[in-house]
Amino acid sequence: MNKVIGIFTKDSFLVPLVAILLGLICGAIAMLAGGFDPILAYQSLLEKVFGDVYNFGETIRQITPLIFTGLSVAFAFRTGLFNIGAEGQLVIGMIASVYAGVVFDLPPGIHAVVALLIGGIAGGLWGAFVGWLKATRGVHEVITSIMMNWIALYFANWVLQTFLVPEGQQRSENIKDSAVLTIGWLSQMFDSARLHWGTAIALLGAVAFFVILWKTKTGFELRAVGLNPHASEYAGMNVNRNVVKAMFIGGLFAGLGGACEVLGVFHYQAVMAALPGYGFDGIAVALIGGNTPFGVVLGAILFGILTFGATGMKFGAGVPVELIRVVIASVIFFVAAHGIVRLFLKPVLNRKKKEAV
Amino acid sequence: MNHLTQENIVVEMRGITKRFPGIIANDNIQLKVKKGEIHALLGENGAGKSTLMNVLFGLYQPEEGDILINGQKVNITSPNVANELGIGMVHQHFMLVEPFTVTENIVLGKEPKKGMSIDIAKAAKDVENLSKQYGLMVDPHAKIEDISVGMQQRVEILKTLYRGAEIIIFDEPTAVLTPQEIHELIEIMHNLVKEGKTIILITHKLKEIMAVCDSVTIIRRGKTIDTLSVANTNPDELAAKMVGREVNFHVEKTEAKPKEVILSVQNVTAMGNRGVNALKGISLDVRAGEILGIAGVDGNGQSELIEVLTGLRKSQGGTIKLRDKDITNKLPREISESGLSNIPEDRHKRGLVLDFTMSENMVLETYFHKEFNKGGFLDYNAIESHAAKLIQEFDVRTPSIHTPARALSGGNQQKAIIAREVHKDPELLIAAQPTRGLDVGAIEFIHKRLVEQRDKGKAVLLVSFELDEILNVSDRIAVIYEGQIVGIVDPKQTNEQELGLMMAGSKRTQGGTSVE
Amino acid sequence: MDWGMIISNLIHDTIVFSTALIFAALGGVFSERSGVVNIALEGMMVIGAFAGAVVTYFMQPSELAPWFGLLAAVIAGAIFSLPHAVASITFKSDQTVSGVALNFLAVGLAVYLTKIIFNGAGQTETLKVVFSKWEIPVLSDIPVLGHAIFEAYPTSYIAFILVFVAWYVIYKTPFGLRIRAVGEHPRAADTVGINVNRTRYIAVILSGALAAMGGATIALTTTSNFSHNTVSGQGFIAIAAMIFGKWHPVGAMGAALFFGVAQAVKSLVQVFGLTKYVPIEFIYMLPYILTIFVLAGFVGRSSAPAASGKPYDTGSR
Amino acid sequence: GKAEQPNQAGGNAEQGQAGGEQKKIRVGMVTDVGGVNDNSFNQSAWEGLTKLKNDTGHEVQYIQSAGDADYVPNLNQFVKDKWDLTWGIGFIMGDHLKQVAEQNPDAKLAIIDAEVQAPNVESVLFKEQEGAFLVGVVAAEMTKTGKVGFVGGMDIPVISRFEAGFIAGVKAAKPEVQVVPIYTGAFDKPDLGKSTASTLYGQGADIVFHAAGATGDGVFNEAKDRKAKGENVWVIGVDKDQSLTFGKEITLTSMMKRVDEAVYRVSKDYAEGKFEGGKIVRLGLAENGVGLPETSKDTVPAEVLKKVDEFKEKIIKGEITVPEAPEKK
Ligand SMILES: Nc1ncnc2c1ncn2[C@@H]1O[C@H](COP(=O)(O)OP(=O)(O)OP(=O)(O)O)[C@@H](O)[C@H]1O
Ligand SMILES: Nc1ncnc2c1ncn2[C@@H]1O[C@H](COP(=O)(O)OP(=O)(O)OP(=O)(O)O)[C@@H](O)[C@H]1O
Ligand SMILES: [Mg+2]
Ligand SMILES: [Mg+2]
Repeated sequence: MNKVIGIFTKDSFLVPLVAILLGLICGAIAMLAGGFDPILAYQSLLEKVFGDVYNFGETIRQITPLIFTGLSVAFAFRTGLFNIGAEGQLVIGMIASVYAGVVFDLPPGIHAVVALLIGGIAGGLWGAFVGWLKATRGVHEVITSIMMNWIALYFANWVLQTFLVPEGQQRSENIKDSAVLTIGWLSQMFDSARLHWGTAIALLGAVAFFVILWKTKTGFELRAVGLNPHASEYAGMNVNRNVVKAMFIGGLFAGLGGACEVLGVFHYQAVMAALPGYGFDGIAVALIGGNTPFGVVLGAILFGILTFGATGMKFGAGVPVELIRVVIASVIFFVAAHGIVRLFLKPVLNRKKKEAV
Repeated sequence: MNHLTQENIVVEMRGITKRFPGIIANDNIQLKVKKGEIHALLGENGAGKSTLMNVLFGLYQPEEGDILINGQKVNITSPNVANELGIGMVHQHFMLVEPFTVTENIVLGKEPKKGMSIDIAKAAKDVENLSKQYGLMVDPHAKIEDISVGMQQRVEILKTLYRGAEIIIFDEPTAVLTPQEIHELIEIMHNLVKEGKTIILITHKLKEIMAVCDSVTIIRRGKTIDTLSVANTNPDELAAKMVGREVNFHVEKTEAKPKEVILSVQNVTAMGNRGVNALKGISLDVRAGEILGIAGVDGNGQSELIEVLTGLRKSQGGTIKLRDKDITNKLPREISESGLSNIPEDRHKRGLVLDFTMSENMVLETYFHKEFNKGGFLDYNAIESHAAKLIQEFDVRTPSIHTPARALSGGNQQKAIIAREVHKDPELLIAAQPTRGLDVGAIEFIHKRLVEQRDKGKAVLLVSFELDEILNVSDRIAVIYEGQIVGIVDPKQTNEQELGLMMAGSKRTQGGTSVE
Repeated sequence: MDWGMIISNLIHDTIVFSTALIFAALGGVFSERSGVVNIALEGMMVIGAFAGAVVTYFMQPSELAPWFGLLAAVIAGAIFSLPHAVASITFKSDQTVSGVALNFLAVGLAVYLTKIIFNGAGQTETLKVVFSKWEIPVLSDIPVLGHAIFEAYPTSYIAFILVFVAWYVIYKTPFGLRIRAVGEHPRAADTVGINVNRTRYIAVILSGALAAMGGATIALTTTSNFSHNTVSGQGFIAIAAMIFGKWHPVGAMGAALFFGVAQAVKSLVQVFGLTKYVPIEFIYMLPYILTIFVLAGFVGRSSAPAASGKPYDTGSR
Repeated sequence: GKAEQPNQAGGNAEQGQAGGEQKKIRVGMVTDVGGVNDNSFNQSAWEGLTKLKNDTGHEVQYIQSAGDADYVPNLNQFVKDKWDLTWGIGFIMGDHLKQVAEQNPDAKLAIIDAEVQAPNVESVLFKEQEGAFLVGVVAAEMTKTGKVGFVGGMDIPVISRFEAGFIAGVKAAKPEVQVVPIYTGAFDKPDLGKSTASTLYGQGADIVFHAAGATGDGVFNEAKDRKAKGENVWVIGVDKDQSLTFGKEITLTSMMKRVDEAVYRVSKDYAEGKFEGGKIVRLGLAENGVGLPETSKDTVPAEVLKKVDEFKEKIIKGEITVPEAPEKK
């Protein structure tokens, strides 16, 4: 895992940039093979996103949870852990804050904050459990977090069915108005696109990510443990506790993401047939963003645009929306296999080196 | 040693140059090895010996130069080619697959077959025959992870013989052995030569060269210095040629003035990693103002002892006291804060976070102290000035305090660790293999620092596999064998032979002094 | 209630559910034994399911159609595993990340192609000819066990045979010894002339082919079509099975059977009306909870092949 | 290659036939995650629109949703683009559609399976319980083992109506026949459907009625396997005449839910200026919104069908009221 971090901090700008380009080219090739017009497709994608304020606002809505789950995955990465469980943590955050939003009776604002925190903490605990299993039982976090994703899905459904869904419905009641995170006036400005405070919270989260990891004592320990658990143990740090802590904070980000989705966008939660997918996308976002908070925000913007714009592509050029997955996959692949990217970059890099000498 | 005629030269390396990023490991090296001789390759750490042999064995490709085997120019592109040319290598770090059996390791890559499966019965038979022929008794069915280091080395030798090696390279084969095992190895090497094999022996131990070799090639900083016939040289000449100056291996120090007991270990027992008893009731005292050296062959409980002392491993019984404080099974942090510092044996694994900057590494154990930590937030200004001070004081050569530790050379990494640990001004400083893999200059520096601590009235516990180091630096020597202290001796009253015997398990003979 | 019948059905369903997992877990064993972590099993299964379904569809109504489908899956899986091999072996990339990328790619690509082939539909048309169960003469007449074991899909028989083939290959042949050596100590293997990279390539390609067979099994026995969720996480369960089975083919098979039981129990529990006592959602969770329990309780700190996940770099020390 | 554009293609050829006097309208539809090939109601709805296009030359288009968050923007894709009529398919989309309708009072929308109270929305619901009742009668009459099964997708009100009607029908025809209901928790997992069916058949049920979308495909697969081995098992399909997809050898009958008809009718009404915002339509047996397909006569004996018809009369006349929810388990 240390390797991963190493990989993503080198040439941290050029490589993702080229990877994105290569990804788009792969997508174009796939489109040509399918008999579509890639130029028209990418054009319609951009038109969809930037064509009117409503869709632009909705794109921002789409980007928000990706920032959260991206931060979640990146934070864990930085501490030597691979959090595939952001998905489940997000779901748990959703259900916890919807519960708080529906059941609690609190003054406006306070209610929202309480519901938000409960969602975040629930997600955090869900993640911490994975960390705890790793710390005490040595079970690899990748496996457990995958399992915990499915458990989260069914657990959330159970909570819904048992406590929150009225007879004859398949979704909870709406949360109380006091718990809503929607920003009415902004939404109005964007032609009733569902904009909410969650976006601001996500950006704050990115700042918090940076401060925690690079400015605090906790962050020092987390990074040390992530980079070299043996040396950290030797230096008197509690490796196990830090693993749990790292997973808690990762889960917290994802949980907050889930909370913002229900408090800001939906205002209720429906019985789910499948996982929403933001957590898995978060992995991609984190990887493209080089596991830095700023990179994650940029990565989320890219992903938000691609996935939201995909419908436009379908409308404008008839390209199935799944094509965007091909693009995203290629981007991750090229970021991972940066050696391949370097092949493409060789001429450029060589020139740079010469200039430097 | 006579007639260097072309016919009996089996290996000739001409003008070999091999570069690594930032370093020329081999710089136009020349080497000629005669058939049937034991040829030493002598040089300091990092001189380029292993690199040269890795080139000969096909693991590295040189940028320049030619290799001739039996007068024939060859292109050794892989170990496979080397094997076919009859070159075998016993590596410094054994190339054995731990969960495999002896037989499996030996036949790997050249397995006898019956139908589609490996003919394990035949393979084991072959191994047995070979080991008989050369007097290398090993159990063909034992697993590598269950046998001793000496045995593992024999497996490595058998691997080369199984492949029909005529030329066998030994890379520092004695570093991991007890003196008795070294004797047996020398016996084996003589057997091999008798059977017509040629041996290239890498070492920086002059005594060994004098004892077993026929000729020696000296390498310094990647360059060939000279090739000598062992019969016509002496250790002083070799040392001078190896280091490039007259060397004084002796550590300057005054008589120790031991005072009160700082560390007291009573009857401590602990389990090792494989669930066996690694420490079987170990007891020792370290006093203020003395250096206690622990001598022993690797794997006799040294690592476990250090781990128990530093709180990384739970002890099952016994007590450990640091001054009056019971630190048995306390957390590492508490022990460290009570005044114990430790230079770990594996600096990359335990000593440093290689991807942290130097300044971060310098506060790895103290970042939470008030001077660096303001209410949960770290004061990076304080941390950096602290690091700058230490780096200057201990002459750590680093481009800047913001450089990741990874970028420093081994010697400088070690200096940084020592700076950090000594700066804590501990009651007890544990130094585990503090000079392993370092060059003479760095070793001198480190030994000075250890003595300095002692002279400041601190206790020092030195753990080392190098008998020279133990004999030179310690004020008292405790010999550890199979998890127990088998004797405590005065370095001035003992010698390597006696220590060697004790390290191999025999109790100290009455009287203690022994023959020169 | 006829207990013989119930048990017989339970075993029977268990085998149906386990088959795909066995294939994929075997794939995982080969790959990880050689030192390459393969989290992309999921994606390779997806590709297998897709290729299997599509080729079967076009070979219909021939009775042999599903066999062609299976063959196509093997080929497609082998090809699809190549990017992972190139990235993680040749370019020494992080193997987990490369695997994640392939998982993304598999679903995207397969559904994209499905839509192109099937006129915009997100799934293939329902296959008319799929594998039908083989009754082994005589043996299938044994009470209880006959129906349970000897009336299975041909793919199930293949899977069980492959378990023992894999065991034989890994533990008895030179090739297997080399795979294990490369996964434990690549440098040692290198010094005795084993081509580390080539061995790893073969292992990864084998794993792709096997996982794809698993995917095709699902499409060609249980779902009779391919859609985005035909595989839905079974590749990950297969990884769990491989770890649970301690990287041993027979162990992996045992673990796969265990997950199969958990699946099969799901519907059985409902038939007996146990949902009155246990909410249905908890029954859905059961396999996943059991997995965690088992990993935490029995396997604990599992011992992966020593070099697993580490790219091999000849120059490094 | 132009797979995803079934819409615009319809244009010119049929223009003449549709008649010049009527203006061409644009009808959009948003599916849930199932998509238009789910062998179920999304597909049925799209068939309705496709028919509309073929008959009248109106422009039609659909968007498939990937998840909850997509419904609103997908509906808005049509609404903001000023399409004449926008369909939401499925119960799940009710609230989203309502929100979009309220925010865009000028737009016209329609929804299947949910009740949306808004002046610009027409809601179409079905009395699934009535149709399910009839297939329950068939099942009761035809079972040889005295045991029949029900496989539901998720446990939501629509599916409960299927279950309730089915049980009521079985009990009305033969009280002694036992019904075993199982919910798989998913509409898109044929493998689950298959194992569930296997369990049911294994437990001695010989007829299984499914209301589980694509999960139900697995029920057919299992039946096919068993039929091949000589077991006499049947499936009762749902939404469409599934014997056309899975064959008459295993499909006893289907509980048709004429989503296609509903979508077609309401859209056509709109084109003819007869759209009634705020209206809630409930289509039952009387309205021909649910029922058995013609093809059933090939698999179900005439006397059973006669009995079915008798019950149908009674329901239409109101002599029997079919429950909407099963008795609490
Ligand atoms: N793979 C490598 N990459 C980079 N530098 C290397 C590599 N291998 C060796 N070096 C460098 O080449 C030089 C020679 O190393 P080599 O291992 O040959 O020394 P040596 O004489 O065997 O020393 P020792 O006595 O420590 O074994 C050293 O400075 C070393 O750091
Ligand atoms: N595999 C490698 N890849 C890159 N650099 C290496 C490698 N091995 C060693 N080096 C670099 O070569 C230099 C010397 O490494 P080596 O391990 O030989 O240290 P050393 O001999 O203990 O150090 P010193 O001689 O300074 O005391 C260091 O700068 C180290 O970072
Ligand atoms: Mg060195
Ligand atoms: Mg060396």
